[in-house]
Amino acid sequence: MSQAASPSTGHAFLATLKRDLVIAYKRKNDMLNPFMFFLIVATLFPIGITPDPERLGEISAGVLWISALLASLLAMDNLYRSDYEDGSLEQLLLCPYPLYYLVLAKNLAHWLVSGLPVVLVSPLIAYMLNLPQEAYLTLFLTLLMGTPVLSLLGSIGVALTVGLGSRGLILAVITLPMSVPVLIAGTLAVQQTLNGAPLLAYLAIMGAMLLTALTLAPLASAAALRISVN
Amino acid sequence: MSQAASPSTGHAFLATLKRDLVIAYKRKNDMLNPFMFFLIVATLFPIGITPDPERLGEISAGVLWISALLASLLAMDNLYRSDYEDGSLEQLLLCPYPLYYLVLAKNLAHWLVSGLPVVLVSPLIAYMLNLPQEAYLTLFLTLLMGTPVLSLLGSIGVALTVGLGSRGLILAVITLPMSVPVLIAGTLAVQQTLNGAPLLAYLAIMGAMLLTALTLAPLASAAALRISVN
Amino acid sequence: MIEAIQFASFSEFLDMGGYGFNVWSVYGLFTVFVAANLISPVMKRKRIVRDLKRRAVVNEQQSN
Amino acid sequence: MNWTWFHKLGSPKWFYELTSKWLPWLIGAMVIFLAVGVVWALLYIPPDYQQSYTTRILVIHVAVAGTSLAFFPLMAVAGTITLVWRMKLADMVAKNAAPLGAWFSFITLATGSLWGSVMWGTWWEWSDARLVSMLFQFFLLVGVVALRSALEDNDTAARACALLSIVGCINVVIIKYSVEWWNVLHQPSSPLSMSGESANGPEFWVPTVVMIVAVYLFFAVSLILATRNEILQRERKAAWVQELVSKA
Amino acid sequence: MSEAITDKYDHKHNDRIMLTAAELFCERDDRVLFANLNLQLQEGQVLQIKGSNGSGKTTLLRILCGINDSYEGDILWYGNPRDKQAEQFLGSLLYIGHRVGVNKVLTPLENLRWSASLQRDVSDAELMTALSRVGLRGFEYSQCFSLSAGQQQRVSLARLLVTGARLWVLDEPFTTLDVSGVALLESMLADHANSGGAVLVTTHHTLSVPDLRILNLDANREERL
Amino acid sequence: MSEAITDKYDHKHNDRIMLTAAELFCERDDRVLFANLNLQLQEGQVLQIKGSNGSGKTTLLRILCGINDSYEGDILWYGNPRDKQAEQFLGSLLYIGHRVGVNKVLTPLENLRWSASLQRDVSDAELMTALSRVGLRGFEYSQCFSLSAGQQQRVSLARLLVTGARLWVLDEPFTTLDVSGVALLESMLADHANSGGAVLVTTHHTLSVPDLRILNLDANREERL
Ligand code: HEM
Ligand SMILES: Nc1ncnc2c1ncn2[C@@H]1O[C@H](COP(=O)(O)OP(=O)(O)OP(=O)(O)O)[C@@H](O)[C@H]1O
Ligand SMILES: Nc1ncnc2c1ncn2[C@@H]1O[C@H](COP(=O)(O)OP(=O)(O)OP(=O)(O)O)[C@@H](O)[C@H]1O
Ligand SMILES: [Mg+2]
Ligand SMILES: [Mg+2]
Repeated sequence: MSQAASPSTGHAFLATLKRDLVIAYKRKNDMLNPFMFFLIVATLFPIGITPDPERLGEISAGVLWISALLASLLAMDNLYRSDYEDGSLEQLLLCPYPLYYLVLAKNLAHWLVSGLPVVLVSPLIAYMLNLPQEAYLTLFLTLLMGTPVLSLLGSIGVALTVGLGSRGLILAVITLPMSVPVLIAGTLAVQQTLNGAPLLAYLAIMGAMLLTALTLAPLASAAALRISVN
Repeated sequence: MSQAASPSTGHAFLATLKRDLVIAYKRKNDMLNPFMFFLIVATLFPIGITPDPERLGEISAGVLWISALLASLLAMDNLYRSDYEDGSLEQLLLCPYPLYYLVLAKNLAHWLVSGLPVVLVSPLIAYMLNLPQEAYLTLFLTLLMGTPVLSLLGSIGVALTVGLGSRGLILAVITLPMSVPVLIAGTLAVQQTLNGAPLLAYLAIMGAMLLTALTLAPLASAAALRISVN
Repeated sequence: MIEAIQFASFSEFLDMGGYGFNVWSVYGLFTVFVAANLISPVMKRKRIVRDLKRRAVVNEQQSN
Repeated sequence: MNWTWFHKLGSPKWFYELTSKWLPWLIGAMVIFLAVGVVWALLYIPPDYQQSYTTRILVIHVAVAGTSLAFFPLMAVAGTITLVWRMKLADMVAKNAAPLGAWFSFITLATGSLWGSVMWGTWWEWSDARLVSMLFQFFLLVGVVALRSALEDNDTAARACALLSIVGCINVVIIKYSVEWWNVLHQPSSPLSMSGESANGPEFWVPTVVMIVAVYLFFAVSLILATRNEILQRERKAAWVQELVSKA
Repeated sequence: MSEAITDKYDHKHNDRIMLTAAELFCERDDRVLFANLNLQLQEGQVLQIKGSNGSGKTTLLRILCGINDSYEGDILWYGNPRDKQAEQFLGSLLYIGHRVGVNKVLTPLENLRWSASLQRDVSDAELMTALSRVGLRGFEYSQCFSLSAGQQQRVSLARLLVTGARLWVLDEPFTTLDVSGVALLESMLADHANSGGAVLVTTHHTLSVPDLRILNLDANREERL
Repeated sequence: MSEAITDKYDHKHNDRIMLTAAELFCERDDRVLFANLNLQLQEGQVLQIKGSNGSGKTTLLRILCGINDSYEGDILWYGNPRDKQAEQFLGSLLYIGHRVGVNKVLTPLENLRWSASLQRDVSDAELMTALSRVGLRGFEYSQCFSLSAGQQQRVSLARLLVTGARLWVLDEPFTTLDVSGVALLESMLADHANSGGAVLVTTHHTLSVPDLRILNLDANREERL
């Protein structure tokens, strides 16, 4: 890690970030889909549970968070899969720069493409699900800080399972339990704002989660990738 | 299709069914995971929405159906993917027997492995989510008839998207809207049983859906596969 | 510390003060649990030994 | 520092021989403790004024539940050893601990809810941190087992599961605290808290302690038996295994 | 150049002409891959399709088999349009592409059993013989992901031995084979041709098969330009 | 057999010995792939690794590069343990495996740009030159999924031209190349060796490269038995 801050590590970081964004841009769906999935899953609830606005309003914060979590989970599958299949992952592992930064670049690109759109559209869905107005800001901010954590955690799961033929589900089984604390913190924040509690304390907690995830999760992902490619 | 009932078509049907079951058995997780996913997603709701048993009971039918739908959706990914990637799908298309039966065999194997376990465990989760007792039988029966429909519909979506690099989500975006009618019929049946309506009418609707899906969906899947491999 | 046996009759023992189902389910489950996790490794060991023996025989035949 | 003891510890052969010596004693002790514990619990515990004979459930529940908490720390430690020192024995233990741990968690959940249905009038309660975190411990253990069986290569599987065990261990702790915290703020402290049970006298806690010891012994015996099988399988080409098999 | 090849045909044995492609035209991404391509394949013939990278060999094979249908022109099977008698055509066809159709989780035996079942009923004994003939004795029960690249290719070659198909269409079947593997496959091709079958094969190798005919897609293109 | 090879080395130039593998041992699924394997690679050498299918060529390359670490024995880089100086080692290494590391969605240019950035900073002009040298002029901006198998392989070969790496490790780089592609790659290998680089390559082809050294894994195994 001695070279951590050398200009070439930064160069490789940016090149990887840019590459992943270009791939996502070319595939188009990569950007649209998490977003559409979020929308569709969120609309399943009024259909499956109740169309009554009042009762919807009560469950809407949870529904939004769960939908965001599932959308994030489904989007994860793309993160290392194609790189594994075409051999790019081996290149990544055999690159002389610390893997931490390259994994971080990939995670960042992935969140920009699949997490951020979900965060941006959340107020609209919140409106459709009749979330009480006072909770909008909290929901938005917690999602903004929480979805990167979900991506970073999910990345570990994907890295562990990237070599498997049957994907999707085992990934879910590994990743969902890890996401539960984020879900709890997120819904709790929304609930408490509705009860009039100050927002800042919850944001601080989310921020702490995000920082911890940022420093530790890419290390775990990097280790997992090395294990999987072996 | 003139050979439809010839012994060799049946032979190919059984061989394909057996092959897919053996693959699932060897992968183990293929069998365990849809089940675990269903369990875990269902537990996200009490955590994300409310732990209060009474309010849980109100939403539990919807939650169960939505979880089953998502589990079925996630499991779909395995259906044709590995066959596409290793070239087995081309073999399937170049086989002299009607593709309809082979697709049906693959769908059947897939449901046995991923759909049936979900149906079997549903009463337990219904209990944990505090579903009213009178609704158990309806829930079980509608899931038993509904999940094959979900599989058959999902199969079309997978067949259309099997050649795409980024999977998962586009599949969801195509398949989920198709599944909404099943979701509506299922939750409605449960709701109406709670209101004391006779069960049989809903089962008849579900049965009709199942029959239609059985005759038409494999045809659509077969056509979609031909398009994807081209 | 050890008082007398708590039950006058066997049926009372089975009834467990009205909670027979719960108590006996727990003990039943516990028994299955303990037995399964002891018997299965023992059975597996037998299988492994048999397998290894067969393999040794095959190897010997091959090397002869 | 002299590391020979450490490497000796990692030798499957050493472990196999050592456990060969200890197993009879362990099994004997286990049988005695189990028998005494079960008989005492079933026949002699007096009925609680409030809970009647259901305290008999508690004897099993507490013993199994306590032991089930040992699995993740155990697997995390073994995982660290696997990742850092590549010690094969650690992975053999970890591999067999995961399914056993899933069993323990499941029995904890089952006995807990069998008792809950009496005490709380409900089989399951989402607002209790201990229940929810135990459920997720169960999920995570099943996840480790699933990952193990999904990865075909032994070495890859060992390290992947080691990593997952470490992450999972942290996670179980976090889930537990977050649920607690969630409920504390959510609603007045759960009336179903498990702690502070009616002040039980020695006629209750002595058999409980006996049972706890018995279950720990059972845990050790089962894990050792499974690990020995694993050793036989993985070391099947070693001379000492072949010799042992030919004598068996 | 179409004449160049057609002239060589033995016009007396028209009933032995299995596959005919007439005036094939294919363009991809605005690049014409081939135009006016004619080819005939008789029973007992091995036709190697040559051409530089990207000249359209794979595309041509996939068009002839019917996997790819973005072409113009006619494809005949024993003189009649191929698509009108798909069942007979498919019943006599065996195609092995770049991706060889070997499932990684299954064992060679299980893979072969399924592939065979799509064409005809084959006993396990026959399958085992085929596997050992392609050099996989001892690997019948290993899962395929643990086989090397060449060994996986060999699993797909075993299909040639158990199928009843008369027409083999092989896309670069030699890529990862070692020297003994190449010799084996060449002898299999020769045997098949001898017994009245026909083979369409692409490869950059120089094949040593008796009576080999060669279609060079590059020549075709140059002549056209 | 270890002596057989070692003896040929020029012991006066020990400081020019890039890569040394000593007493390598590897076993997979209870089959010993190689034991007691010794090899040395000096600057300016091309070493071809031969062996029948499944003899362990791919495994050996991956072990030498450090992708696979289930082996016993020592691997040295300029005389010191490889893993102690991973950064220098990786900075001088270029590995192209069976799966060539070409993303299907990106264009050849984009693929090459990223691969190069993992090693050093390269201008687009250089990249374009490299691409046309490997015969992809006109395809720089097509997405790779629309390239033929051989063209995709050529994209990966362009990496050899833009990297500064001294050690090339290539796993069957010839598989889908046509005749001109094979000639091109052979000349690239020779040039690289001439300029003081070293090459480790597996292939079933007969390479025509000056001063080629060959390590036959089959021979190694037979001697051991
Ligand atoms: C599914 C439901 C339950 C689960 C998952 C569960 C889980 C646990 C766990 C993990 C422990 C171990 C704590 C430790 O050793 O530190 C424990 C201990 C204990 N449980 Fe439960 N439990 C459940 C239901 C119950 C019920 C219904 C009661 C009675 C009201 C109960 C009473 C106790 C007591 C008294 C202890 C031992 C004292 C202590 O360590 O605090 N449990 N349980
Ligand atoms: N993941 C694995 N698990 C177990 N065994 C494996 C695995 N990968 C390869 N092997 C075994 O290792 C042996 C060597 O494989 P390897 O891929 O190194 O061969 P190779 O020399 O490259 O062959 P080829 O010429 O076919 O590419 C094979 O016999 C194979 O069965
Ligand atoms: N899916 C596709 N979309 C657009 N163009 C394609 C597609 N597939 C192939 N092509 C183009 O068709 C041409 C021929 O490809 P093909 O795979 O048939 O070549 P080939 O002769 O098999 O080459 P190789 O020897 O490399 O295997 C290539 O130039 C390629 O650019
Ligand atoms: Mg081709
Ligand atoms: Mg190889």
